[in-house]
Amino acid sequence: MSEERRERRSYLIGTLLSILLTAIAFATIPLDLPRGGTMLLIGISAVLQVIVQLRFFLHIDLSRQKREDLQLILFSLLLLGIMAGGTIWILTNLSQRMM
Amino acid sequence: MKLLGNLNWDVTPFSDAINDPSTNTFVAAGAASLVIIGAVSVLILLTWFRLWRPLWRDWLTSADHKRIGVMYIVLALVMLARGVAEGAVMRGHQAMALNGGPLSADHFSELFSTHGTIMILFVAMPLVTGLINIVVPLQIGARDMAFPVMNQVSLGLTAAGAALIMVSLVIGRFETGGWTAYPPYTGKVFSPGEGPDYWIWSVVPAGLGSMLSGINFAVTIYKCRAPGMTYMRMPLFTWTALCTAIMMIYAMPPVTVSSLMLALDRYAGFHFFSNDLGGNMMNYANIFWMFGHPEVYILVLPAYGVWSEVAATFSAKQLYGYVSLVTATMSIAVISFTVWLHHFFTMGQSASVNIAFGIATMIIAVPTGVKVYDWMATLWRGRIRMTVPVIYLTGFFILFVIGGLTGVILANPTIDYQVHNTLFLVAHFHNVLIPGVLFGMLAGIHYWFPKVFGFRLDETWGARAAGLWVVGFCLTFLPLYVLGLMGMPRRSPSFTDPAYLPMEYLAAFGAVVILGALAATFTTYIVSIRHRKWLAVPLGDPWDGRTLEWATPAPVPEWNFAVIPEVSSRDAFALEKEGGTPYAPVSRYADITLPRRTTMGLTVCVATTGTGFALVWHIWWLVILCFTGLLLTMIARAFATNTEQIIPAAEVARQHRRWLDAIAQNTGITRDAECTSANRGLAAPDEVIR
Amino acid sequence: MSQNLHPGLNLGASHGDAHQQSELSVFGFWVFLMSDLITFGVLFATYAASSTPIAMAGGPGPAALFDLTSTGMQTAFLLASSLTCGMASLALKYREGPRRIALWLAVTALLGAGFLALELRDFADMIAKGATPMRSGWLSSLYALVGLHGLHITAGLVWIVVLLLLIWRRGVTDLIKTRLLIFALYWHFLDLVWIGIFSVVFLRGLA
Amino acid sequence: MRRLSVLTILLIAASPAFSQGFLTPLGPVAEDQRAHLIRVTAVTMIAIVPVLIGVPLILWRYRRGRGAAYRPGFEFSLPLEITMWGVPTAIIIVLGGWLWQSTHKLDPYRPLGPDPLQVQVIGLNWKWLFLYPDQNVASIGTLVIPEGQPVQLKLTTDTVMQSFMVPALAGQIYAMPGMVTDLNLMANAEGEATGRNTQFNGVGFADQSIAVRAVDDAGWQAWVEGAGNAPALDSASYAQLGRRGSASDAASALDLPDSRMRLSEPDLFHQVVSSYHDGQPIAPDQQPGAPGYQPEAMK
Ligand code: HEA
Ligand code: HEA
Ligand code: CUA
Ligand SMILES: [Cu+2]
Repeated sequence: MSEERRERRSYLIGTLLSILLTAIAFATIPLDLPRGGTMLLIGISAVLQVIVQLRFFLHIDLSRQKREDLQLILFSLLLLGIMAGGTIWILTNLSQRMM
Repeated sequence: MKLLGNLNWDVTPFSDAINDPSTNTFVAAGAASLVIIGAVSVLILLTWFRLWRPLWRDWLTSADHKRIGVMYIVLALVMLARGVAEGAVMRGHQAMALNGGPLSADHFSELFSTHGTIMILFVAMPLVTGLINIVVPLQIGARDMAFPVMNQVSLGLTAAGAALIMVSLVIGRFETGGWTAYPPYTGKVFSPGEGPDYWIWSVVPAGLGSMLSGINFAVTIYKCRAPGMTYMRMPLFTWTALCTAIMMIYAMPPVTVSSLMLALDRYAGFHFFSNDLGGNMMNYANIFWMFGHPEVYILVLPAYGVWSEVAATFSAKQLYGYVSLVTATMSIAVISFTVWLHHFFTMGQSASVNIAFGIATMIIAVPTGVKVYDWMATLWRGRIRMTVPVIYLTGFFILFVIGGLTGVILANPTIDYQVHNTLFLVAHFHNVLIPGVLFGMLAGIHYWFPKVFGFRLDETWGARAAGLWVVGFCLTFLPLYVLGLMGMPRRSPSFTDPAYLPMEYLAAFGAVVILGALAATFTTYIVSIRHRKWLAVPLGDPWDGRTLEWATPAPVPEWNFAVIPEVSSRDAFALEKEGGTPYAPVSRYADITLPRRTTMGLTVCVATTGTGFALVWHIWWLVILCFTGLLLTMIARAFATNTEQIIPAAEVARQHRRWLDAIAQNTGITRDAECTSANRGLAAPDEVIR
Repeated sequence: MSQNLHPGLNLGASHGDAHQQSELSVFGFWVFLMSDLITFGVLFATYAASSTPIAMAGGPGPAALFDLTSTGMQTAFLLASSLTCGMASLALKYREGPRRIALWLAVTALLGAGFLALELRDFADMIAKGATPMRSGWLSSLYALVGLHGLHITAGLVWIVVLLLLIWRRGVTDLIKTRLLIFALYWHFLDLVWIGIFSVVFLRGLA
Repeated sequence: MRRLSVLTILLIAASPAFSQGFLTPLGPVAEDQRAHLIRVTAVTMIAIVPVLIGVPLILWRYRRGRGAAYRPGFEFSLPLEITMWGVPTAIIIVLGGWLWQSTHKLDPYRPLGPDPLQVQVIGLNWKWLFLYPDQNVASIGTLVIPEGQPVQLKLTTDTVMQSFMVPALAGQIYAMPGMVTDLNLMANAEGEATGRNTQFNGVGFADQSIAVRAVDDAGWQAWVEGAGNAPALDSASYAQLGRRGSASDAASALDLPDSRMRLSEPDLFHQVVSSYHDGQPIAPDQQPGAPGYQPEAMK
C-alpha cells in the first residue's frame, strides 16, 4: 500500500510542477518582457516541463532498467535536432538570400 | 454526384490507342495489356494447378517470417520486371531521340517517374525487407519476428502501394515529375490530372509499411536474441539490418509527411508548396530528401551485410575487422541523417550551408572505404571459391568504388553545380544502386536460397547471369557519365546535339545485354526448380556456413529451431564444427507457441488499395467504405482471441531427430564438391593445408 | 526481474511468456512513438520556418487569431487528463477489479473530449475570421501541426472506448494490462507534444 | 602528378564531344570547376586504385586449390586498421579543405568583379526571358553578353521551379516563382555556347534551351542598339510569353524579327516576383505556364 501512495505522490508532484512551469510560460506574455527574454523563458520552461513529465509520468530515470528507453529517447532527440534544426537553418538561410 | 468520381472509359490507354493510333499510344496500350494478360494468366494458372488453397493457407495468411520474406521478394521480382522493361524502353527511346523520338514527351516522363518510384520503393525496398525478414530471426536464434502479425500488415501496405502503381498503367496516368515529385509542378495547378495522386497514394502506404517493418526488425534484434548472443557476437548481416531498421524508423516519417502535405495542397487547397499565398516549395525538397538520402543507405547497408557474410564464408575465413565493420555501419547510419542537402546544393543557400553538408557527405566515404578494405582483407589469405555470390562480390568491388568516387565528386558543391540534374548524376546512382544494392541482393538470394527452399540455385546459369549483369551494367551506365559531362540533362525526352548519339547507342546496346541478363536470371530459377532433386541440400549447410542459420535443416521448419541455441562466440556454428559438437542431440523438447494464420495483412492490403484508388478518382463513398473497413479491421483485431497455435513437443522432436539421423548417416563433402550433386548440405572438414 | 519493470504492470508471478511479450510490445510502442516524434518534428520545423510575413501572405497573423485563455484551458484539460490517466495506471497496478480502472479511464476520456471541443471551437473561431488553412502557407502549417495533434487525441478517445469495451467483455486480463500500459504511454506522449505546441505556436506567436 | 596530366590529355582529346560542357570552358568559373573536378578525381585515386588492382590480385592468388598461404584466423591487425581508417580520413581532410575554399570562392552569389552587367532572367514554360534593365533590352531564348565583363544574373520564374545552366560559363542555380536567386558568370573570350533549364518542367522541357553568345564591344553595342526599334515588351506581350510553348513559338506568335524586344517596362522583373506576394490567390487560369492559362489581357 505504501508503494502505491508513493507512486501517487509522484504523479501529483509531476502535475504540480507542470502547472507551475506552464504558469511561468504563460505569464511571460502579459508581463511584456523583452522578446528575447520571453522566448528564453518559454523555451526553458518547456524543456523543464518535458523533463518533468518524462520523469514523473513516463517514469524515465537514470536507473538501469530504464537505460534502454532513455538511450532511445536521447538518440531520437539527436535526430530530431538534426532534422528540425537543419530544416530551420536551411530554410531561413534560403529565404534571406531570395528576397 | 458522380458515382464513379472522375472515372470513365477515356482514362484507359486503350481508348487513346483507338482515338490516336501511333507508336506512342500503342506502347502504352501494349503495356496495359501486358498487365491485364499477366494478371489473368496468373489467375488461370492458379486455378489450373489447383493452387488456390495452398496459396491461401501457406502464403497469404501465413505469419511466418520466412514466408513473408519470400512474398516480399516475389513482389519485388514482379515489379522488377516492369522496372527493367521501362529502363530498356527509356534507353531505346533516347537512342532515337535526336530531335524527337518514338514516344511522346508525356509518356517518357511517366516512364522515368514510374521507373524511379518502382525501383526504389517497390523493388529495392522489398528485396531488402524480404531478405532481412528471412535471415535475421535465423541468425539471432529467434522463433519469429517480435510482431508477426504486424509483419504481415507491413507487407500488405507495401503490396497495396505496388498494386496502385500497377493499376495506374491500365486506368489513367501516372505522375510525370520523377520519383521525387517536386511541387509546384506536381501541384493541382500544373498537374491537374490524377497522376500525382497515384504517386502519393502509392508512396504513403509503402512508407508506413517500411516504418512498421523498421520497428519490427529493431525490436526483434533488441529483444529476441538467443541467450548468449550479445551485440558483439551478432553476425554482420544482422548488424546492418539493425542499422537499416533504425533508419527506417526515423527516415520514413518525413516522406509520409511531405506526401500528405502535397495531398492537402492538391485535394484541399492548402498552401504548403504552392506558388501563391506563402507556399514554400523549397521545403518540399528539404523534407523529401530528409527521407530520400537515408533511404539510399537503407538500401545499401543490408547489401553491405551480405558482402560480409559472403566474403567470410566463401574464403573460408573469419571476417576481418568485425569491430571496424560494426563501427563503420553505425557511423554510416548516423551520418546519413546529416547530409540531405547535397541533393539541392544548387537551390541558392549560402556557401557555408553547402560546405557543412558537403563535408558531412564526404565523411561517409571513410567508413565505406573501411568496409571495402575489410572485405579485401577478409579475402586475403583465404581459400576463395569463385561461386556466384563471389562473382557478384567482384563486380561490386570494381564497379561500386567507381560509383562511390563519383558520389564524392558530386559531394563537392563546386562540381555539383555543373553535373547536378545531368546524366552524370543518373550514372552515379545507378552505379551505386545496381552494383551495390541489386548485386548484393542477388548474391544474398543465391546464398540463402537453399536455406529457404531446400535446394541450391544452378551455378552455371547463375554465373552466366552474373557475368551479363556486370557487362550490361558497364555498357549501359558508364556512357552516361560522358553524356553528363557533356551537359545532357536527366529526364530528357529528346535532344538536339548529335554529339550525344554514339554514347546513346552504346547505352541502348547495354540495355539489350541487361535484358539478356534478366532473362538469364529467370532461367536460373527455372532450371534450378527443374533440377531441384539434384540440387537438394536437405541437411541445411551447403556452403560450410559460419552463422546460426546454417545449423538448421533446409527448408527450415516453421519454428526455426527445435530448441533455442545457446551462443558463446561469434561465428558460433563454425566454431562448433571445428572443435565442438555440432548437431548434438537434444534431451528435452518443449511445446512451441507460434502465431496462428490470419487474414489481417490481406485485409489491410485490400482496404488500403481500395482507399488509395478511390482517393485518386475522388470516389468519396468508396473512400469512406474502405477506410472504415480498415479502421474496423484494426479495432476488431484488438478483440481477437485464440491467436496462437501450439506445436507439440513430440512433433518437434520427431522432425528434429529425423534430421539428426540423416546427418549421422551422411559423410558430408569437402568444398571441392560444393557445386555438385554430392552436396546434400553437410560440410566435411576441409583437407589440411597442402 | 522485478514486477517494477514497467510501472503499472502487474502481471503476477507465473506469467513468464506474457511478461516477455508485454515487454516487447511496450518497447515496440516506445519505438513507434519516437518515429511519431519525427513526424511532429518535421511539422514543427515547417511551422517555425513558415512564421514569416511572406508565408502569412497578408492574411491574419498570430496576434489576430490566438486566444491565450483558450490555450490555457486546453492545457489544463490535457494536464488533468494526464493525471487521471496516471491514476488509471495505478489502479491497474495495485487494485484488483476493473471498476476503478474503468472509472479513471472514463474521466480521462471526458477531459480529452473537453480539450478537443475547445480546440475545435478555436478552429471555428479562426475560420470565422477568414483564417482557413487555405488562406496562407503559415495557416496551412498551423492547422497541420495542431490538427495532427488533435487527430492523435481523437484516436486516443477511440482507443479508450475500445479499452473500456474490452474490460467490460473480458475483465482485466494480462493482454489488456499491457494495452492499458501502452495507452498510458501514448497519452502522456501527447501531453509532451502539446507542451511543444503551446510554447512554439501560441506563446512564441504572441511574444 | 603524371596521372593528372594523363587525365587532362584524355579529356582534351575527347573535347570535341564535350564542346557544350564545362570541360571546354568559356569563362573563369567553369574553368575552376573543371580544375576542381580533375583535382578531386586524382586525389581520390589514392584510395580507389588499390581496390581496382588489389581485388583481382587477391582473387587470383588466394583462389581455392592454388595452395597459397591460408590464415583462417586472421581477423585483426592494428597497423592495417590504422591504414584503413587513416588514409581515407587524410584524403577527406584534404578534399574537405579544398571543398571549403572552392565553395566560398565560387559561391554563385559572388560577383566576379566590380560593377557587373545586370541581367534579369525569368523562367517561363518553356523558354527563358532575359531582361537588360539598364539597356532596356529584352531577349527570348538568347543570352548575349559582352566578353571580358562580369555579368550578374538575377533569376526568378513565372511558372514552376526551374534550373538555369550554361555549362561552358558556370554551373546551374534554381529559379523559383516569387523568389530571386543570383548567378554570376563571365566569358573570357568571344564564343558561343548552349544553356538550358535542367529541372524537368513538363512536355516542353527538352525545348527549353538557349543560345549564348559572348561578343566583343562593338558586337554588344550593335546588339543593344538594334533592339531599339524591336517590338515592345509590355504586359500584353508578356502575357503571351506566359503561354506554354518554346522560345521560337513565342517569337512567331509575337511576330519578332529575332529574339530581341524593347523593354518598355523596366520594372517588369519585380512585378513578376511580387505578383506572388500580393496576398491574393492566383487562379489556375491566371497562372502563367499552367495548362489552363488564359491571361486576362487576352480574354
Ligand atoms: C534500384 C533502383 C534502380 C534500378 C535497379 C534501375 C535500373 C535501371 N534503370 Fe533506372 N532509375 C532509378 C533507379 C533504378 N534504375 C531512379 C531512382 C531513377 C530516377 C527517376 C527520376 O528521374 O525521378 C532512374 C532513372 C532512369 C532513367 C532516366 C534517366 C533520365 O533521367 O534521363 C533511365 C534511362 O534509361 C534508367 C535506366 C535504367 C535501366 C536500363 C535499368 C535496368 O534495366 C538495369 C538493370 C536491372 C538490374 C540490374 C536489376 C537486377 C536485379 C535483379 C534481376 C533482381 C533479381 C531478383 C531476384 C533474384 C529476387 N533509369
Ligand atoms: C544505394 C544508393 C546510393 C549510395 C550508396 C550512394 C552513395 C553516395 N552518394 Fe549518392 N545518390 C543516390 C544513391 C546512392 N548514393 C541516388 C539514388 C541519388 C539521386 C537521386 C535523384 O536525384 O533522383 C544520389 C545522389 C547523390 C548526390 C546528389 C547529386 C545531385 O543531385 O546533384 C550526391 C552529392 O553529394 C551523392 C553523393 C554520394 C556519396 C558521397 C556517396 C558515398 O556513400 C559513397 C561512398 C563510397 C565510396 C567513396 C567508395 C568506396 C570507398 C573507398 C574505396 C575508399 C575511400 C575513398 C575516399 C577516401 C574518397 N549522391
Ligand atoms: Cu526558392 Cu526562395
Ligand atoms: Cu544522398
